[in-house]
Amino acid sequence: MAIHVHSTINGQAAEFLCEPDASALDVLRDTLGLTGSKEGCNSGDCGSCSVLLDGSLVCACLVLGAELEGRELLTIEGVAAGSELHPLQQKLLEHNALQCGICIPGIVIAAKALLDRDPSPDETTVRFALAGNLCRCTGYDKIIRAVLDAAATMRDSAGAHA
Amino acid sequence: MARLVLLPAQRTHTGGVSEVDVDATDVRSAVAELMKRFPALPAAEVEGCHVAIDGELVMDPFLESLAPQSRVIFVQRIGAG
Amino acid sequence: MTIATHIPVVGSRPPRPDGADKVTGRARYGADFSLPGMVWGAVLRSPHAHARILGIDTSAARAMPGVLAIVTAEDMAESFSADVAAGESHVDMQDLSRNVLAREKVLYHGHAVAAVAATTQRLAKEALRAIRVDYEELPAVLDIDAALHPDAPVLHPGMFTRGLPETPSKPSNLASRLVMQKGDLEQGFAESEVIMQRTYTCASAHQGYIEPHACLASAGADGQIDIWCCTQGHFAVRSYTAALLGIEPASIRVTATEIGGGFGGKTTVYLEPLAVALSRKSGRPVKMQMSREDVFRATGPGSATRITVKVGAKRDGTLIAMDALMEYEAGAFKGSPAGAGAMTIFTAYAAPHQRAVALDIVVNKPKVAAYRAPGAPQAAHATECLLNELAAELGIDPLELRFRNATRNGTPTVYGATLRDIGLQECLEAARAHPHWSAPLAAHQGRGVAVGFWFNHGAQSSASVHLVEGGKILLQEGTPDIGGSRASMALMAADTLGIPYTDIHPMVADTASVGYNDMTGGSRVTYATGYAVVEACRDLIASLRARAAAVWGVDPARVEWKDGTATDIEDSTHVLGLSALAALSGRMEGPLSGQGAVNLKSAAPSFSVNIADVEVDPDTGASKVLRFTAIQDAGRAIHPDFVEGQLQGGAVQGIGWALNEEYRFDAKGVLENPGFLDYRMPVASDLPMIDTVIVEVPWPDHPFGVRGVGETPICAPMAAVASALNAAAGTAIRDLPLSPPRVLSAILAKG
Amino acid sequence: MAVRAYRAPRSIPEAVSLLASEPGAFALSGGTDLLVQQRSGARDPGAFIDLKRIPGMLGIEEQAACWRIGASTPCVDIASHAGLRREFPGLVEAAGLIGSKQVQGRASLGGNLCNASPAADSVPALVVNRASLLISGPQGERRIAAECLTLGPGRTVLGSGEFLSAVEIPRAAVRQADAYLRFIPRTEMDIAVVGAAAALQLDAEGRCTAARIALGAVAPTVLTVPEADAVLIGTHLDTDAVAACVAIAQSACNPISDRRGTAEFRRHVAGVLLRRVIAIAAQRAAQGV
Repeated sequence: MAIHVHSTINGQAAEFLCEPDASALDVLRDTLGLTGSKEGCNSGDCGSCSVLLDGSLVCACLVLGAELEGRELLTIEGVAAGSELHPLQQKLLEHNALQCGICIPGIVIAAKALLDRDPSPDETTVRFALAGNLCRCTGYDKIIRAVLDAAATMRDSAGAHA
Repeated sequence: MARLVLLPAQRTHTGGVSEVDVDATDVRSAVAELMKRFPALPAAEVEGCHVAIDGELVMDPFLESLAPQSRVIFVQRIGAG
Repeated sequence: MTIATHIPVVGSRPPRPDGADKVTGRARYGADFSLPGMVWGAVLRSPHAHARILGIDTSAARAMPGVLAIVTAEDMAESFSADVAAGESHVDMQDLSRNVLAREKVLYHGHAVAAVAATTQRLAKEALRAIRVDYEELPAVLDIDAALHPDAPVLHPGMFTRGLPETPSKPSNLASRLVMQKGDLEQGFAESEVIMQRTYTCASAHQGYIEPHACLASAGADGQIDIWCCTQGHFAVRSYTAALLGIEPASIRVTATEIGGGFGGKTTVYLEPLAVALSRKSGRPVKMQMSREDVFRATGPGSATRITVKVGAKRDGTLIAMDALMEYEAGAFKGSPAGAGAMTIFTAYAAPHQRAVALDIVVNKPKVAAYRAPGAPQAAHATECLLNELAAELGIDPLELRFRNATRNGTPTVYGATLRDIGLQECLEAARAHPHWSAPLAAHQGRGVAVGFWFNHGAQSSASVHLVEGGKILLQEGTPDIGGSRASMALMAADTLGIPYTDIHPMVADTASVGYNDMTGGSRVTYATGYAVVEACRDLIASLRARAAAVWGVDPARVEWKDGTATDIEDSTHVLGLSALAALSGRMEGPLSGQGAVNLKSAAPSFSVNIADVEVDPDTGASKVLRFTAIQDAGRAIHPDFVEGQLQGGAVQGIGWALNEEYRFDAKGVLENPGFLDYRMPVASDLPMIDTVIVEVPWPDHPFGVRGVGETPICAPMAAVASALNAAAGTAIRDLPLSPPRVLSAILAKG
Repeated sequence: MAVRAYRAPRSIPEAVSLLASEPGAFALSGGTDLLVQQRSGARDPGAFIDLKRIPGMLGIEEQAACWRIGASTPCVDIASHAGLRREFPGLVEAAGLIGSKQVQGRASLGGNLCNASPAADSVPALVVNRASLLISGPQGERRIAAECLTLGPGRTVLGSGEFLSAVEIPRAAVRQADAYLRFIPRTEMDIAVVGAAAALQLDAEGRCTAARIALGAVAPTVLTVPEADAVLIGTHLDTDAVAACVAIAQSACNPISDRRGTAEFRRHVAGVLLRRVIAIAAQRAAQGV
């Protein structure tokens, strides 16, 4: 039987019905039309559906829609402030760190989760923080550089505002 | 006379003949001459091929001209990813 | 043709035009499209690797409420005219039809048998369980030796080996035998002072694109059909779907969605004909998407191979004779890239006596699909590893061995063509000059070097440019952008028109909105589609000059197009820019556009040199790539970031194939690792940065000197990594992948 | 069976009652194994009973005699807990090895234990630290040793209506320390091919006074080898003593060959990892960690 769920998605109240075994990813993509989170595996192994659940990095495919009751979710659609890109998004663009781009929504979210708690990661830290996000096109090189560059930019801008 | 060098799959239908001299000024007429010479040779074994004309690889040849001493080597199509 | 000398825009690294959509989640990929009234399709797959289909009973499924349509092989077209020549590939429609839906037999575990459309995904899957299929199980043929055994079960009773002196009297699993030869092999080996022969194997590896296949099809009552799908070739989807279902191609409009990786694996069709058939039957738009498991079980991996190479050389390292027997698994239907492998295996070397024998072998596994330089990485693994073994045997530096034997312009290849304008020497020199080559190594570390080669492709592309009010350019092309090609197209257009990059708005148009284009494959997009874009821009410039001449009342020969502006060489007061000319359209001959259409029958061959450093833990067999340098001739790097990206991505795919990736089947032919957990592609923490060196030896037949770059990068890494690992571990493992258990047992075996 | 219900009880009695009454009820913690198994058909739940809204299921509590970790606490919280890391660095590292960062945002000790995989990363580390498990059920609460939970792959001693509510780890003594290592083909994202944990206590002279080792993925359940522990006691963990310990442990291994590794490989690497974890734990203990 369908379950009635109230949650907050990208800062907006969201209400939906879902089956007991529907994943949060199913709800986002098929019910709410938020297709920025991608299904690459449906088993938590590729990271393309990475979202922040109450600030914690998870795969939307491994969360039930029903579990979102009363919770806050941030998806890729909620990362940029209007037309102003997040520094991570900006740096991924500047480094041309994406080829097909399907992994990028998940990379942005996972990297954001990292920089939210560690503003000065080294290369190894970034690599392990993104180990749950498969990219088949880039060999990760430019993605890692973009994340390190974004971290530096965010530190500079935080310093400038301090 | 241009010389045609056949692929193994083509030789199956030419009684083992591997090289054929034809009087032709372009690939189309050379192939027509070849087919006339060997009626058992299926068109699909010829028309799907690339060729190397005097060393220059030409994909999907048709009207490319041949010199009197040209050497035309049939080349298997290449799949690509 | 002259190469442009003053190139202000090409060679710069601006962000891609479609980038913002891709970092914000707005870009729409294959599974991101929906339509009002849409229903869901699902596929019933074979539980057996080899079985005869005795009957399919769909009545119970059909009777379920919410089930709208079911299709089986009976719904496919009955017969096919001939092979459909679709650009670089040549497809047997009988086989393709049977791969999309099994007819007489199922030929691999996961082979599609029927498809259902229902109002929900859940219902569609339930309906699959209600379909009864009667199978007569047959013994499965699961490897090369089993397939070639004289008493082997035969997959295709109508398949007789091609390429033998006489057509055999009995069918077999050997689809074809191809022999290519130059020189006199016997004489070559007789002249050799050292002869070495080794056998190398590679496991089957999947392309591993992160986006599963997905499509949406909608058939109208008037027979018009729309398809949205993630594909490397939407024109090929049109051709194949039309042929398989007996529909006029012109009635089908295919939109290539953004594509989440392909690497060759999205050059064919799996779901699209099923979705169209279901939509025609149900009268509803039908959406289908594969699970990751479906992708692994039922879409093409690259071939598993066994390659025996024999080389003869002088003691000074001069190669005299090279011979290879190349056995490639095709999967369930003929068409492995054995031939292409044979055409690449010795191409980098000038040895006068060469032979390559290629066998295309069917087995009860998924039909292989193109995978990035199909057939070449396995071939390079064999030759390059053997040359490294030979170098060690002769006490010659392995790079020096390559210098001594590298092919040069004018040297004939084993397949009959003669190479010209190649950059192999330049790549080797870049390797020797690179600090990586001379960097010190510690204990348990080793270094490997290898050369890669791929032909690249040309073929058909068309493009249009339209001048938009305001003076900006809309650029329509028709090769799906899989790695940033819209940026390269915009750069070449901007350069040709003499306007800023950001004034070009490129798009990948659907099959009804731009002229025919062959697929995104064969590393042909920047080369051939780029050429078409340049032609389209030149066409537009001709119109612009004519308009300006008419406005000024002068001879068009006086009008020059420079820096995005028409100028009169005899009157400097005469100046008309794009925006002014656009504004005049309505009072002159109408809209301004340019068309470009090309069929490039040749392409620029490209070479690479890779250097890898690997460290091995001798206690566990674990290995780690410490450093990797990819050097490649790109002809001319239109957008160097994306060229580097190709080199880096190809390197890492090769590293994965070398170290951990493999298809593992059980004794019944069931894939044991159909997921990313156990099909182990490299993750970010497995890797170092991938250094790149772009060598630029321009290809004279392209306006910018472009060579394709996408495929060559995967050719050399497996050999470089394997040689490095064997050097580090003191082993001689010739089978890929070099997984830790295999490495450890080799270490323990040597004591 | 289709999943017909999702329930999120707010109390232990409510959860016990739902687990006992809902047909095919499965306790849901992080779901990182259960949801994947449900989709592949490996498990067939009729209802999900989500335990995470029950007070006490989430959180790490430092008590006088033990650390209490709510069974549904996500591994990311364990892996980043400074106090726990000081006392049980091996356990914390094990929790930080389970899957990706995304998976660690959901996966819990309760799930890792109750999934009953022989390869579970946290289990050897819990076992060497003599963790006990609090099980809630229709008869109230009972307590078992961590190594007593599983009967074999996918099977536990939990009865109808029972679920794991908390893990308690006795406080570490002075000069007691643990270590955990696993072998995987990549650096992340794999299931352990072999896992090895050790907990050691040294006296002021560096003599081993207490030792416990445990191995994962070399037997149907986590493998403890008291005879191997015993040969370390009273020694200075010299090469011979460790070699004797490793030899005994290796001969107790009963691994299988599968897609992740061969039996011979597992047995060999179990010895390698065991040597390494003993060295790491000894060094930590000597430093008074």
